[in-house]
Amino acid sequence: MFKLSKTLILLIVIALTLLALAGCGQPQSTGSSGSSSSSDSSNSSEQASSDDVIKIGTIGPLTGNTATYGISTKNGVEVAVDEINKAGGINGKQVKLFSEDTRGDQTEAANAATKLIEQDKVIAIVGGVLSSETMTAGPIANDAKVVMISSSSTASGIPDIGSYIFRNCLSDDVQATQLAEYAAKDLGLKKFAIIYTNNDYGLSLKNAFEAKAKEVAEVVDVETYNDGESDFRAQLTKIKGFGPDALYIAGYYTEAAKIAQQSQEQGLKVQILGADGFYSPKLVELGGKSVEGAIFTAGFFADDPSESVQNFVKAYKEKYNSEPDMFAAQAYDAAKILLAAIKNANGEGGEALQAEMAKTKDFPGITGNTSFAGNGDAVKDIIILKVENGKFTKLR
Amino acid sequence: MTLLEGKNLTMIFGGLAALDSVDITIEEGEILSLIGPNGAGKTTLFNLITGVYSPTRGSICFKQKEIINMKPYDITKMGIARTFQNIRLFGEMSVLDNVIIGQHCRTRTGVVGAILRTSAVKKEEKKVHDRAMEILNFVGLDNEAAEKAKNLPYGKQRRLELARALATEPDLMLLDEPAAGMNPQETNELIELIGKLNDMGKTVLLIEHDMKLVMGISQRIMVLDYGKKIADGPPEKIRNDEKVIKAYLGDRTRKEVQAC
Amino acid sequence: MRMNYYLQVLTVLGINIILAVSLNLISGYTGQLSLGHATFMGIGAYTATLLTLKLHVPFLLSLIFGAAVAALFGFIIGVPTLRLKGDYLAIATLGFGEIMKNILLNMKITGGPMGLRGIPKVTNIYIVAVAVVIVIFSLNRIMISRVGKSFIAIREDELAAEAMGINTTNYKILAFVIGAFYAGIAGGLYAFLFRYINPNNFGFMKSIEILCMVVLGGMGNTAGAILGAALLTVLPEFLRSVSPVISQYRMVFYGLLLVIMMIVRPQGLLSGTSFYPRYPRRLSVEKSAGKGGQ
Amino acid sequence: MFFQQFFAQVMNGLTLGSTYALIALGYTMVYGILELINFAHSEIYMTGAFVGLIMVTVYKLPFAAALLAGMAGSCILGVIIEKVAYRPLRKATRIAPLISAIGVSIFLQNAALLIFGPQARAFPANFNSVSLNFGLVQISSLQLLILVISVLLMVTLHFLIHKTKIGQAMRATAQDKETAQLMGIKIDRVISFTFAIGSALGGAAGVLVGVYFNSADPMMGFFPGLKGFVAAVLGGIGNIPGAMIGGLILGMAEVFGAVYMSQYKDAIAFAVLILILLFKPTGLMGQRIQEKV
Repeated sequence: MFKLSKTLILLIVIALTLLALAGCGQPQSTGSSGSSSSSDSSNSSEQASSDDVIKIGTIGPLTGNTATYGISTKNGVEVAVDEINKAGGINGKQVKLFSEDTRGDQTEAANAATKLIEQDKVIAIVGGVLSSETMTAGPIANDAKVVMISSSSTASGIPDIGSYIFRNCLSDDVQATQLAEYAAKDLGLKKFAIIYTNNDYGLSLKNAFEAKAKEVAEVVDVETYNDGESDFRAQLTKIKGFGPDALYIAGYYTEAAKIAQQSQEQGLKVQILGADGFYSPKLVELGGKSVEGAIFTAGFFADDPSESVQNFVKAYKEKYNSEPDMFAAQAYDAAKILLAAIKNANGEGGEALQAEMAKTKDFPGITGNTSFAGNGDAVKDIIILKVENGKFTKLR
Repeated sequence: MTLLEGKNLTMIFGGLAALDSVDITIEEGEILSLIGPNGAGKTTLFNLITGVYSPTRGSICFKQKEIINMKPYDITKMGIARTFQNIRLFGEMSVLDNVIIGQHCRTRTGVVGAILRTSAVKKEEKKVHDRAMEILNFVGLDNEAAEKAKNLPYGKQRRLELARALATEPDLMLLDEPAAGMNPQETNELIELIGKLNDMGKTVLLIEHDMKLVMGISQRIMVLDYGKKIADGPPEKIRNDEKVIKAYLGDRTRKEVQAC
Repeated sequence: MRMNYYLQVLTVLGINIILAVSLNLISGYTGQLSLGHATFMGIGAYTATLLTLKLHVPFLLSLIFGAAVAALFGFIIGVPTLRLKGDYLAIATLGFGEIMKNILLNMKITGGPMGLRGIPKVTNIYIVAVAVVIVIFSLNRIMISRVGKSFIAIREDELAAEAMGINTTNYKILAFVIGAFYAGIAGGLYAFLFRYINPNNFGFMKSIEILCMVVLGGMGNTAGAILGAALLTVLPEFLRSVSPVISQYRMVFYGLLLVIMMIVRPQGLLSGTSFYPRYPRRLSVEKSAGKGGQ
Repeated sequence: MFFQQFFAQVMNGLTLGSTYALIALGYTMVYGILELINFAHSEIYMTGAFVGLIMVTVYKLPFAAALLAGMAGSCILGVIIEKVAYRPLRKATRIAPLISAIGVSIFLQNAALLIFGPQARAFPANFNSVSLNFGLVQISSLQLLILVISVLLMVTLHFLIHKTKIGQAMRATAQDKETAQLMGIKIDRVISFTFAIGSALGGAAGVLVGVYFNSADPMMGFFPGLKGFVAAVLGGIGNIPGAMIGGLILGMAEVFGAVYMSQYKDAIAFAVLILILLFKPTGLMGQRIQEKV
């Protein structure tokens, strides 16, 4: 069999290299071949040397076009970690934070989570930021019994990944349902049109809003757009034909500002409604007068006079010289919840930490009081905000 | 016996007739040359016969079968092979592989066979390889079998194109200016080679400007001018055809032609 | 089911190798520029996933069936578009990719933008290594055969290939079908590794990433495609561990690398070296004893 | 009511289409002369928008100045890209400059992400857009402005190509580089000039679109770039009137596609493209090139 010798040799070399590299990796992992998947990383003997610190990680996009969300999330977690380290750490141990970039890519999110868990030996992760990241990183964390808490992945199904996966953000269903009810009952709006971004976030919001709005009022038209689009005039011209009183925009502030502006330009006079994707000073910057009067749901309100919120805003501004957004606030709260649970678990990870996390009840955070439902999803209050004179004010 | 018969062939490009009602017959076993000045429509005729273009009007029968609208690869399979005016070899492939590719339409291994490499496949491969070496030997390129085709000198590239055409096991070979760019010695070798091909029973249709070559080996010559056939007959007749000499050959060539 | 970090990266690398060598078959060997290769990966991934999730088909069967469906799409896309040449083909494949992504985003069964989750984790380094070996091995067998030589002939000179009796349209479609089949396998492996897929994984940027692997290593060279895949998989991960500051700039470097690469060595890193023997050694060129002529 | 909506959609389509046409011109001019799909064109467009944005927000210049500055910025960038990334590859295989273009595109996009951050920025036009009524046809003054500027630019381009010496040189170079060179045309200069003009048009499109949507962000070039390219192919790549018509058709197809099935908006645009390619493989106005045998 000399015919394909070159090929065969190359194939063998590749196979051997793969196995050799796999072998090299072996000592560093605790149970890579799956034979002892029950072993807990915090029990590993190698942990001994680094027992004086508690390691946690974050994953999220720090580069790329979704970097805004990832950087805010990382900053929020850093503020929480700084706070606890300044206060003497957890049981005398300092908390060390490892942040990994995912570029918003789910493959990289899985790699990043694997690195944090297997190389850096973190006991918990705050993240991912985008739902798709959490979808691939979550199962890895869950298998490794590492607690993971996402502060912004709103897609349905994330808490179902496993018992180690928690979520501290407003669920799309709750937000949309409550706003539909509020708009119909409290604002007296009757005819709704919906425009949603065709991704997991927009679709979840739209489904929930449409269901509730049909119950309490009327939905005259539903339109959609793709991520990154700029021209909504075609959809808006169509919507205008139906003469709605309100337009629910299930999407993010960049597009929402353009939609509001283009509807104003087309003479479409409607009450603009939205969800937490609206919450950014950029909404007003980009939308100008057209977003005046817009009403939306949110989980955080930076101008809330309460002391905890103002302390956070002050600390954040000092550290990063910018206003914290909702991502930062929710990440901060997620980190606080996590750190409290770590403290209760005496710095242990794994099962002990999972149990403590699940026990969290009415945790007083800056995004409201948080408890976890049985599946690890946060149950918390919803704030309704309105744009008035270019500023956000709290309606409820 | 008539091998190929084209009738009333007309090809119009953007309003201009590259060929205008041309009839052509090729008898089995003959060497027919196609001459005429540049732009007379010689290569266009080749392209019609080999299926590269479909004529605006007219018909072509090969072995009593209509081949208009047949694809080039099917025409090749029926037994027509060609070389190109501007050499078109598979430059990155070896000389041997070029000839092996020539036998494509005479072999049948598919993807599954290729992956499994059954004994039938190996047998076919061996056969193809041996035949390719035989053909290379025949054209005198066996020493260069492993070279990349693009690295061959010009004359040898022409011969390789011929070898590749021969590998398709054609009955009719269309050679488009095979001697272009060759030195006299190479041309002589080529004449010998075409003669040998003819001896093997191959019918040859030749486009050539080298009058020595044309007059030397053609059994019949057909002359095109501005897309029209102006003469058709044995070399001695063409040589003295006033119409050809006047309309096409010109003074300088007249001497050349008559000297042959 | 845990996998250490290096194994994880290696597994991803294996999948990328399959993608790169399969695109290399289409673009490198056959010379048909495709900007929609990730589409085939996506079709494989979705088919395999749906078969497993909805019909509980076993892994291996889903994987193969997914690849078969991808191949079918390669055929469906190939038949009308392969009449187009060069840049037009490229833009048509890009268009088909975007259309497929749009359809995946709007279909109920694919979960729309939510994607599909809860896929069992089956893919591991051993399965991927076996798949890589099988793919490369079979690809080489194809390339040394009459079929592979026809692919190269089409790349070298389509018209001459037709004159040699090669049905170029059929062979181009065949290249697409085989390439799509392999990409479908890669897609299935991907789905069963990450346990979650959504349409955005298989968009234009992924296609470009695969193309860059092929180009970086050297078009028309299997070893080059492997090297390209290795570089573009491992390099970003390497930069991740070197320094977060550099990591911030890595996409900028990535762009620069492509430009510099094209200027300094446009034929790719490994061009000129041949990975597969052109013909089996048993049949290698020897002075034929046969006499010329008949 | 129906007609009012219909005409409103036609206006939407025309405005969108005219920006696609401006982008498409850049692709088509470069393709016409180099046979290269200049993937970096979407980033040239983005750069134009940012240069204009800086003029408006930092230097508080009026819109017209921003437009000119955006065009100038894109123009310079285009020429630099050609010198650095494409010129060394003029003799390489066809795919090499294409990959180089993709590299430039990735580089510029991410450099912009680092410099400006990923967030969209407001692009104030410094004038109030009002809705104008012409009977059934209703159009915003902003839409009208964009239409007028686009048409003006295209007319200027047409004049430039058909009535000037450099235009003649461009046409000659596009037809046959070698012959043009023999005729004493400095083809390097002509190619630079082509990039300059095509990029300036892309930059103009960037500023116009930035104002139209009141936003600019580093990723803004991706989709319009793709659509502009599609428009160029649709019209017959390398053909200048074709690019304009392709842009308008694509704009219309998208707008009306969005009316009837907004979730398939992009798919419709590409489906139209593929259908046209299949039935008229060189685009609507492209010429059939007979391969020389």
